[in-house]
Amino acid sequence: MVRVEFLGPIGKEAMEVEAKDLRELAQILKADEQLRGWLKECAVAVNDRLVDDLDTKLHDGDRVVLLPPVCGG
Amino acid sequence: MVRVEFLGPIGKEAMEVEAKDLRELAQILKADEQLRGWLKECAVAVNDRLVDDLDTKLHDGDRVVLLPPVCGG
Amino acid sequence: MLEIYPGELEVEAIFSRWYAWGAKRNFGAWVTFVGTVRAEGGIEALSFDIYEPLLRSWFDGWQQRAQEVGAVVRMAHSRGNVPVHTSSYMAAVFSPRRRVALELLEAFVEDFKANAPIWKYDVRNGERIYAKDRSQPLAGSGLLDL
Amino acid sequence: MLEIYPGELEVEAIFSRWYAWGAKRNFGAWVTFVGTVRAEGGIEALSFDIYEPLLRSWFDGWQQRAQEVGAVVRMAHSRGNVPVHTSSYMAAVFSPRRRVALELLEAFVEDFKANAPIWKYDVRNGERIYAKDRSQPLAGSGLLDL
Repeated sequence: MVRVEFLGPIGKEAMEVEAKDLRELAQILKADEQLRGWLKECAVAVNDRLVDDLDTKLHDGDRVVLLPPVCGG
Repeated sequence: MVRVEFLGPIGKEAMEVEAKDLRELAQILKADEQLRGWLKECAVAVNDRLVDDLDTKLHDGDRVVLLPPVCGG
Repeated sequence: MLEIYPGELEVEAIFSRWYAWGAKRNFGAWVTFVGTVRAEGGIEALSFDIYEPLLRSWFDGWQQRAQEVGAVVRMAHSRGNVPVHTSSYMAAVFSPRRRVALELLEAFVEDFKANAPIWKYDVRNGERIYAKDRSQPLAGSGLLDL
Repeated sequence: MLEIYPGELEVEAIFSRWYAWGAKRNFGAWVTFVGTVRAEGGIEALSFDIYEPLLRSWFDGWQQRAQEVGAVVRMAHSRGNVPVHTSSYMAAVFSPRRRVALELLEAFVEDFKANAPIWKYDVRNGERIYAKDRSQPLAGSGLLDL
């Protein structure tokens, strides 16, 4: 199982899913009405490292976070 | 009479001289052993404005200051 | 070197601590940036969420970059609500040399705006409204948008 | 907006006053530079002479330039002796916008170094030695060298 967290304004509870890579995870998240609008705007971190490859493998216990547009300061 | 002041490290008392312009003043100051080394390094202000023209006229009561190289901060 | 506080920053206390820290260590130049919540658009406060693990690794990268030029960066940021006319963000660079300090602070603050995982909300009538129009997508955004 | 003090600056007190001043006036961005006397070359202090009339007119020129972009500059400088690990110079820019503040502070501090009519001395064994090697001639220097 992989834990997925939704940061900042997304306002959705974390979920546990089965997915072998980010591509598979994307398919799962796409099915969620509430998330669809956010996917195109979010960056993704796996175990607290930003990633840019859909083929990134996921392993049991991995933590994926979705990061919407930021504005600090 | 024109008052001439020597700022910062020059360490010379102010003096009163008769000079109709900066060129004439330069001739007078050149004669002073203690000043000769400073003249090539000093900027000049007349009545608290920096000047860059030797033909700048001087009038009774004017105040000329010699400013050696600076280092604030 | 990275401090996160609930609510507005106690700017003077933080400044005093940083000053004492830097003076003792023989840094000749110290620059600080302080961001204060402006009264505009009828807001009563700004509010912030922070994702701390990523903020810390982003900050550590900058600390390394600073170290290479003999400098140190420090930063403080608020979490939660920060009323107008109080401050949410402080950044500082300590350096033996002034030019390094000024240039590094400028680069740090710019990069902070683009890459720090922090989310901002306007607070109006007690309600938090995501400041979407002022927010920037992080590098790599849209990866999961098949 | 230009403050001159005998001896070292009371950095924290000045900072607090400036902060209170700026926060009330709805400036969103505030940057400060603090210059501290480093222990080096065996000095016990630095010492400064200031020619105030020219410093004020130089500073007023900068205030005008700041005003054109909605900003305000402030500065404090010591006169006389300033012991190592204490501060002789503070400069600040208040602005509605961060980029203006950072760029203006950088330009201000550089120009200060080149053009402020201030003379620096090392103090060793109570003796004041002109820091000639670190000093820069003002524009137009050498005019009287016929």
